[in-house]
Amino acid sequence: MEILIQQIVSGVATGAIYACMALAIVMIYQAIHHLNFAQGEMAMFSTFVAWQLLAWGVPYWLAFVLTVALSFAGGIVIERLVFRRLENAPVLSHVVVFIALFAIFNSLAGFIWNFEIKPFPSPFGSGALFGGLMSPHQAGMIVVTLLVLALLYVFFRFTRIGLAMRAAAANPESARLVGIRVGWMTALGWGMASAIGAVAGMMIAPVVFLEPNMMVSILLYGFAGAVLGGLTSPVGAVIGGLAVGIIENLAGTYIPVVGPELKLPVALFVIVAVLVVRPSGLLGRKIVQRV
Amino acid sequence: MKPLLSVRGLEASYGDLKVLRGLDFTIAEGGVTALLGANGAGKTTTLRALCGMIPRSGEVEFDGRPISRARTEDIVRLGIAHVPEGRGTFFNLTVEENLELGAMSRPARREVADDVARIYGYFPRLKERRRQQAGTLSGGEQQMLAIGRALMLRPRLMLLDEPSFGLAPLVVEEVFRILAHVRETMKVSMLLVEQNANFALSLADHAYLLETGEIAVAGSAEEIRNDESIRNAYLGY
Amino acid sequence: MSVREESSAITAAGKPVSRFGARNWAGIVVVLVLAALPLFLANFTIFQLTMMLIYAIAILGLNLLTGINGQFSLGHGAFYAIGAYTAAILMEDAGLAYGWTLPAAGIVCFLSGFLFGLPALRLEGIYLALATFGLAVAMPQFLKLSVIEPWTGGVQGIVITKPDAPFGLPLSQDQWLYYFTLVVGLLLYWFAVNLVSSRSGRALMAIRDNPLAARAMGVNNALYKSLAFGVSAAFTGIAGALGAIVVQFVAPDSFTFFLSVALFVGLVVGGVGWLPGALVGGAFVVFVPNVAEHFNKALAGAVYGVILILLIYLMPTGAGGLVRKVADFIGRRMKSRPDR
Amino acid sequence: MTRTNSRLAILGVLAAATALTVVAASADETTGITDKTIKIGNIMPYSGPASAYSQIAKTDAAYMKMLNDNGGVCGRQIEFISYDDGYSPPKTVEQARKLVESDQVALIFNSLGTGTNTAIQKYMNAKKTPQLFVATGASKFGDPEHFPWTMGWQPDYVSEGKIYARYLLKNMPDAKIAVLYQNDDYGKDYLAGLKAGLGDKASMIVAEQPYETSDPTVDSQMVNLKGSGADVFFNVATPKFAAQAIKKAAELGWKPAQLLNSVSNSVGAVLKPAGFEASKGVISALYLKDSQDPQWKDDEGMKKWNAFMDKYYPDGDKNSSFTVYGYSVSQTLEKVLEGACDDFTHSGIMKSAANMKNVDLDLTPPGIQVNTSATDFYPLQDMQLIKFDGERWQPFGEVVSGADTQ
Repeated sequence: MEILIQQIVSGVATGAIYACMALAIVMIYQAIHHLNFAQGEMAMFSTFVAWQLLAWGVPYWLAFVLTVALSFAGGIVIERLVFRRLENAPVLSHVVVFIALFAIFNSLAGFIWNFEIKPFPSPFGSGALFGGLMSPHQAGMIVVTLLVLALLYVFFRFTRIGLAMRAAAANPESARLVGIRVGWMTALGWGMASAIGAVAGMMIAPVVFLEPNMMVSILLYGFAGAVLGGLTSPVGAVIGGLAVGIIENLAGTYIPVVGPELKLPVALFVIVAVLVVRPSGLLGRKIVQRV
Repeated sequence: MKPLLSVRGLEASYGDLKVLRGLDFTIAEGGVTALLGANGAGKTTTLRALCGMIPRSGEVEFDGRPISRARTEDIVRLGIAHVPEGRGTFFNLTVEENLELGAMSRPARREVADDVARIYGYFPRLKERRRQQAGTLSGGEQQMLAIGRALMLRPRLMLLDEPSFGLAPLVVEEVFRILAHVRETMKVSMLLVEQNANFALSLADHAYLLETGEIAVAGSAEEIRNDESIRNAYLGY
Repeated sequence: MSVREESSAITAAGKPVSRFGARNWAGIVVVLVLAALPLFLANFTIFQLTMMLIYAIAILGLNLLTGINGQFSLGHGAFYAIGAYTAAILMEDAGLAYGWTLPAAGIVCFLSGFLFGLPALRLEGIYLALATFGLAVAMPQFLKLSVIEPWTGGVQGIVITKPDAPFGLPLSQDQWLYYFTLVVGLLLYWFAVNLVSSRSGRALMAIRDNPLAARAMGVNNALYKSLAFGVSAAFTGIAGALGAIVVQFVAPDSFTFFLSVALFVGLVVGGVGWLPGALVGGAFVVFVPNVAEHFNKALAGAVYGVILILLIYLMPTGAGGLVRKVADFIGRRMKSRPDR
Repeated sequence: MTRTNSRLAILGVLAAATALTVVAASADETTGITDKTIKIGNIMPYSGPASAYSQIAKTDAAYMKMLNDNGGVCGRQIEFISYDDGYSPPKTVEQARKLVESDQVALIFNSLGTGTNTAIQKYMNAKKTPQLFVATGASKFGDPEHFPWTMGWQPDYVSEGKIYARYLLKNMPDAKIAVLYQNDDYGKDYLAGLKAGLGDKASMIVAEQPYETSDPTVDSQMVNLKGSGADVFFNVATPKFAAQAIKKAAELGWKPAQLLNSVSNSVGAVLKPAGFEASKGVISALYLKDSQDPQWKDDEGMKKWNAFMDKYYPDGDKNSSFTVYGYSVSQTLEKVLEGACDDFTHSGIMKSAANMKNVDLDLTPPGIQVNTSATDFYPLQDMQLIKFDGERWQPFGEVVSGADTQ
């Protein structure tokens, strides 16, 4: 029983990592109806930028803000530079370009900052909560995730540009007919996704340590969380991410023989099973429509 | 008087198939022009080409400005509102959000609320359903929403693509009554594409008949309405 | 994420009407060149070409699924792995001759693919992508599972003996395996082309283009989609078996999700829905990383990415799209210049 | 030309081509070696998940450059060719064949990984081309009877596991041991070594938790290990996970005696990220000097290494154990080649590699030497136990020989 509770708390702590990343994934999905396979690498690269700024002596929160701003700009630049030319290319070609970006960022980060792991500071201090099951940083990460979630809600719900982005994503042709510059909305989506990714990266790095491959597997868990929660729902993404963390821990602890060796496959299996029953995820929106 | 919109040699094609073969026509400021023709004559394509939604060639001037190379969103920003075929509803947004989107390209935010109120004046049904997801509206309500959204732009020219399509006759009458009212109160010019020639000609001042991508007949609405041979040959009633 | 719109441009892969003769000639030339190559090349290069053919077969299988049936898979490396392990276990534990492991791998993978396809039916687009991607990520962990270690050799993998040329043919091992692979590849290609132009093939394409209409016409969508998964997996599995024989080694490390990603990239670069594109894709998988490495070892990944992006700019619909454009261009030229 | 003639001509070309390829296939004892040069190949993951190791190959390359600047080996300049395999065995096979058949190297040196080296072991031996000093501690790369052309270098994982087992039996005979291990050959070799070393007291192990390299953290495993009530923690993880584990143990308030495998005992890359406070008291074993340890400040070997790094690999990380590793393994190769000057052939080089007696390297601590024989293909087997005092490693006890644990 004690172990069960410990594993759940520890699962929430790990799940916060996935939830963070899942938010960035949902964001880009809103903008381009796609999973961006380079998202994790972009977040990793942003985190390295932050690390570099810190190494140059920039105070933490200033480095934080600068990194988010740079990542936002970087996301927009990538969209305008790379994907705008591919507007009419088939979707699968876009996926291939994601893969190309993945390779580029991974390789560049290794080239510039090498592959050794680097400690990344936490703004929330060190120590132990709940008997060490959760560090103050992990608790702080959950708070930051919820904060980002709230900001997103406000942005999409109450701002004109948020509304325009939702419209552009839902129906680009109609959006153009009301004068929305759909291309820029997509670029803005990229910018926001990569800014959120940067936040995620800076929150994740203190836990798993910074290195060029840090996001490769976290991205998959993030995908799983986002899909489980429903790709159209930021709240769902956070819940999905936390759920993946818990499921994974329980599978590893309680499934005999194969459990510890197959934590990830078991978690994926659970998710696919959920999807078979609820194809749009736990909180994904079904679009009601009368014909 | 100088026309609001003038079109010369407008061509457009889908792949190898040429759908518009050099259209020439004009639309007068403040008037309603009907574009009639059988299925596949190129009516919808004409509207889409005017708005830059498909590749096209030829010359189009709006209020003296060339727009034949401009992008859709820039054309819209000049004051051309397109009520598209299928109504272009944002299904998962609320009715009110749909209306607000219509004013998206106008800088003055303050007037938006007033305009929304005015639209609700035209379409009380929409007001009742303002918090509802637009996808749950009936066909007639969606058509009203589409017209309302277009009006939120405070357009100088409205392009209407078959507003009667798929609606019950009573609803069609209501829609056209509202269009007539709008025309009076807001001084909007309209280019109306319709299969239902009867309704269209009742509203229009001027009409063009389109046949396989070319203009076959042009004249005042009254002339066409009264010309039995044209009615028989093109309009089938 | 719909595959439909892009691949439906191709009506029946490899069957445009007018230039049929020209196409056949092109095919014959390609086959002749492929058959002659090993006579003039060093064994190492022959080995690389063999790998190219093997990846081409795997991509051909993926193309049947994605290009013809419109289903998306980022996990075909898993079936490649199953095929490879089937061959390795049968050869080393059961002492089966290598030739017989191919049909065995095909059957095992057909069943795995079919079974995987059943639940995957309920998943579309992105969800299917995630499910298949998950399969690819999980596969190495399954392969080294301690429960099945007696057969799979766990993380150590299985070392395989390389076959010699039979009947005293004056061929090196590499040459022989090349021809063996080439013949298997041609047979599979022939099978694929026939499948696509058969009734079943039309049903598969109908499902891709319009699932509702297909159902209305009496096509059993569920059955056909699962079958497509099975056949596609069988192709890829046979490629995996060939890969095991040629590389002489299987281990979980050989089949990480990067393999699935490579196959997917090969598919798109070759052209989704254009069956001959598989060969282009295979060449890409084998040779482009080497080219990238040649430019700059430390930045090989970045160079690879840039090459990939440039290729997609150059041919957004893959080599298939480019070939079609060029053919259209030539065709129009010929048309506009009537017989003198 | 008549038709018959042209047909004959084609046949002739085919026959010649076949003959040519057959000739090229059989490797020669001096392939890759001329009077002026020797070609040495290397395969390393420059891309993919294991790319951190590429620093080793870069150090190797820098070392070869230094040798060349000093006049080469046996009067020959070294041509060092290193390829990327992304840690994927099929690619390793391709690159090994490229090196052997296309570049025609004399030997492949320090190729990295267990699966990758297994994939080419048979091929290299069939080609009678040395596969020297593979960069892995898997115990299977010291089998002269079956694979006379393949040799490991570093102490193998099984032996190291046994060293820790003996330490525990002697100092903590009532310990309850919890093991965290990477679920692959590396982790399982250590675990097997520990179990073998404990012998009939293997029941001292009360908990084993594997992790995958795809796991973001090992938190869940650590919670379970702590829950087992163990008082010894054996940490068989690669640097990133080893650091996470040490940090997590401290956060959990779990204070067992900790044993850390030598792969991850870099102060800069593991203990510093984990936190010095949390790492205090950790026990490990080493076979190379720690470049950050002040006790070697005036050490001749360390001075040479520093000069080398400054001149030939200024971008390299002096904190990293990889650069120390690359330097040392390259120096071993230098000594092997020098020992083969009289018989500078593949088998001559292999003979020299199998005939190293008490060879000191610049960076091996006193008492640890390279030894091989025709039947002993494990060059380094001795290790020094060390304990982290919160700042640096402190050696304690005698040098432990892994040889008798074979």
